[in-house]
Amino acid sequence: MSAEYTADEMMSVAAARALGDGMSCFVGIGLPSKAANLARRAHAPNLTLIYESGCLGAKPSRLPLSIGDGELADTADAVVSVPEVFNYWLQPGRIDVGFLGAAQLDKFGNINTTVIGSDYRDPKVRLPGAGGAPEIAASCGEVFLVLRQSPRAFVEKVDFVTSFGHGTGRGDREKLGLPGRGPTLVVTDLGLLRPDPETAELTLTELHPGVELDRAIKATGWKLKVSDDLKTTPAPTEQELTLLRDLEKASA
Amino acid sequence: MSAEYTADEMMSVAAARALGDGMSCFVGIGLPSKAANLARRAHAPNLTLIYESGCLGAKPSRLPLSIGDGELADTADAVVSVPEVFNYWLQPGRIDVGFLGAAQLDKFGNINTTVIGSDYRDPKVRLPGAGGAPEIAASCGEVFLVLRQSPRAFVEKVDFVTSFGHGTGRGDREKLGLPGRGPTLVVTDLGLLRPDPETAELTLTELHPGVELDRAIKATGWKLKVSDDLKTTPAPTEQELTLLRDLEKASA
Amino acid sequence: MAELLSLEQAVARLVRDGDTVALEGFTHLIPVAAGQEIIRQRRRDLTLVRMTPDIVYDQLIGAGCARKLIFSWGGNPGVGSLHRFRDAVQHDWPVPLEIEEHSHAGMANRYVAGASGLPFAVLRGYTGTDLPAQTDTIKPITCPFTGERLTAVPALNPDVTIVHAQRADRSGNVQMWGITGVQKEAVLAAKRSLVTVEEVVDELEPRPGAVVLPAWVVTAVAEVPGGAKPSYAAGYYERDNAAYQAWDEVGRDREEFTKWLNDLTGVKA
Amino acid sequence: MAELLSLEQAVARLVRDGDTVALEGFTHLIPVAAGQEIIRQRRRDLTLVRMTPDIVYDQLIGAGCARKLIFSWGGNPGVGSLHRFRDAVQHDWPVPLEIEEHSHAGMANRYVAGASGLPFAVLRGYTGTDLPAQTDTIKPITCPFTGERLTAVPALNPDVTIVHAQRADRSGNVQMWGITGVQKEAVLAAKRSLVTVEEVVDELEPRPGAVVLPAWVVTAVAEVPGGAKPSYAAGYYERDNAAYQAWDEVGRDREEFTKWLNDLTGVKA
Repeated sequence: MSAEYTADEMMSVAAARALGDGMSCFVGIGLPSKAANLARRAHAPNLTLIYESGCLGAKPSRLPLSIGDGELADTADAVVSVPEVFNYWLQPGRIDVGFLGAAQLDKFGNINTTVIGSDYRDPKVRLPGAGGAPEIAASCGEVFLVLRQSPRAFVEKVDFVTSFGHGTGRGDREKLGLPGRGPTLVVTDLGLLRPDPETAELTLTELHPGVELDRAIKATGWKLKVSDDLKTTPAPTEQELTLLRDLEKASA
Repeated sequence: MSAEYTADEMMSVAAARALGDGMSCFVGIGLPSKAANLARRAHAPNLTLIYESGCLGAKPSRLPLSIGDGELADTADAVVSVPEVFNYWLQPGRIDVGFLGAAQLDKFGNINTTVIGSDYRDPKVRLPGAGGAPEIAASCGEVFLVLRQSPRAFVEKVDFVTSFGHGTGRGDREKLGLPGRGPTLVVTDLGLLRPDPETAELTLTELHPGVELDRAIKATGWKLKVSDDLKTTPAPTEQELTLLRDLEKASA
Repeated sequence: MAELLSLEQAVARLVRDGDTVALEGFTHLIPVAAGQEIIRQRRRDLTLVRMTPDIVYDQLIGAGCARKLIFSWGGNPGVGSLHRFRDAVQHDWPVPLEIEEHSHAGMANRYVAGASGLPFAVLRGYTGTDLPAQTDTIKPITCPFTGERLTAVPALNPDVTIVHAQRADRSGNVQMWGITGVQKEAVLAAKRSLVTVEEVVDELEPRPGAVVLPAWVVTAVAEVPGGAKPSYAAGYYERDNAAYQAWDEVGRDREEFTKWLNDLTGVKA
Repeated sequence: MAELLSLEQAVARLVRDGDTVALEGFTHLIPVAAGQEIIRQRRRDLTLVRMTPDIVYDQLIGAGCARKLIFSWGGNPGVGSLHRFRDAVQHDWPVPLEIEEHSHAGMANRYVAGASGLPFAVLRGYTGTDLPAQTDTIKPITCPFTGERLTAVPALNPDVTIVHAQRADRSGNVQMWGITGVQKEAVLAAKRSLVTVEEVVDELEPRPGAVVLPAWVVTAVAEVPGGAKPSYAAGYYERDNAAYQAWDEVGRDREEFTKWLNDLTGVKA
């Protein structure tokens, strides 16, 4: 029997599990950073974390509050300039996984963090913008996304393509000459989605324990495809929960 | 009455005098480095020396043996990478003077350090090559050259333009869009040459004390023009000689 | 050689109405005091440049100093949106704000080109995104050797760049360490530059990870202890996270913001 | 992750006949021992790359390891010419040597492009010189924003880069300091890389001016104390100027050189 846990905790644990030991990971702030740091503590001590502030191999003892937290610099193997981190480290495709959040995501894994609304010049909501994401999504070996699932966030088509996922389907990345494989996994508070091998449409492959399929369908703004082989995510172990909560406590 | 001195000492002293206090100077190794370091000791304590090995503001206590001498790094304000020294520091035209030597120099101040002989693929003599000189000659505010005068070194037309001086005459630099003013002074063991204001042809403007004009003419491989207002270089002062000899002694 | 000035003098001399001004800092060492001095001196029609405009840019925008923002990520880091920025973009308050939007990789390379004396930089960027359709300063370029298509962005050469550093010596040589972002490039790319520092010292002791800007590429240095607060200065003070949280409340409301602004500028309500 | 190997193993595994090999170092930290191991293992048809080929390149060329040299300045620093290099260029001895000649600025930018995953780099370079007429890898490029003409050079991506550093830890993280030249770029540009180090230590203590290459971008590390001699390794030993002088005599004469080579490779004359 496992301990009690929240949907957000399940999300962080599931996201952390996706990161294998020895990988290098370009880490976005917020949920991706939490998951990546949990992974490093739980099962991937040799996970190399790279932050866009220039910190290579950061080993923070608490969750960084921002992408440029001093803790990242103090614990890094090397701190390089921001131009260097993008040009020498991200761009050549050295990094295995880009781990990103998103404000809006569509069924082909395209990401919007720019504007809500159809008119860029007169948006309904102005979001922060691209940051490092377009090139992270382009150049990393693959991309993992982590965000809470809701019809507002999971839309048929994003209002603005800030970062390219799979475009309008399988093959678009190759046509554009994008080196990385793009989004291969989306971790939410309800389950996991992966691009269909043939169409690249995001498909529900796992539900978290206790989540009804119908809830995941309703939380998706497109007609969600469900894998024939739908599985249930293993619940967080006590060890995972302890590590996650310790990490959050150390960061409060 | 001044002390005795050699022609080489006169050359170094005359070259050093050309560098004003507060200037920044991109320093070639050998004679230019000796002159620049003498200037910093003699009359230009705030002369900023930049070496292509990445040493900015080097203040060596002895003459560096090479462009990458450890003494340069140890005494520099900052040591940067070689790409940075060329891209961030030289290329934008931040540096007042480029101080170079040459194997072969022609009457328009073009420099050859590549091959002697007319066939690049089958040279009479293979020289070391360009190094940093082409871009130093292009981007510094002006260029000073220092080399011993002889008909072999001072030729009508260089066999190979490694670094562009004034091309075929005044106006060529502007046509090519070269930002710096190019060679404005050539210091030799016999005297000083400067480009004619109208034609840019190198013209003898000063003779060192005791040097016969005829000797300078014979040591030049083209029909040397002589300034109507030919002057005599002031002999090295005792202070200059002492500083120069101390510097050489400290470097032996 | 850098001149040592007070912050007030330095901003008065270096920042002019209509200038393109970059106040750079990547979470760490943000030149907040200098930004607020620009507000106090009521500069107008600035084109503000920064990769990560945060609360001091929200303040500059809310105070009506800017007519344009060139940026790649605008937010209150760890908190949420910049409400004054949003209000300017969405409702032209207090004045319209034109935007020129890039990615971090694009902005970083624009500064690199600026620092390098080149008119443009080349990167693998923006591919497949909607940014090039909205931003004129993103163009394709073809490799003359392989024929491959890449992206070009033009150099950024601000009229003034302002950064904050830990130390300078009395000659104006500047030393910063920790996360130093794109500050060196932003200073080298600018026509004029101001560095505010925690302290002026007799000698800059070499330190691991230190970046040194020689005095001859810095226009002015101003000693402004705490000049990066509420951001942090490694070796001096920590980030004041509560202040970032608190800004959300102030920035969210025009009236609250106006009160804050009047306090800053000494105007009585 | 970098593997810790002996120099012999590392060269045997990483350097293959016909490879493009860069042994970089800018006066300081020149990987001389690794170059001589390549001679001992009798590699052939190498394309050697280096900004400043010096005596170890003279040795590699004289030993017949190279069919091509890509470079910007070839000399015995502070002494004079490289006689084996000259003999190969001028008289095809012991084998013909093709050359591809650049300036330092061009070479440095070629490594930068290689390290950045770009096919080319842009610079203000070579203008008015005779180099573009002799070197195919220098081409004009036009700024898409200003129309200005600049110069493009293609990326350098060696099959193997070899550099020498002061230290590595047991995981293969590498630390070097002092003049570090273009070594980081040369390693990042390469498909495989070998770093010889003065010593392997338990922990890399942060140091002023240190450049760190994380283990995950280094293929192999070999502990080779003195591996940069007769060049110097800051913190370990000084440059042996007499050895550079002495090389002039050895390199000047085919017979003298052949004796030296037989000594190195253990062949009896």
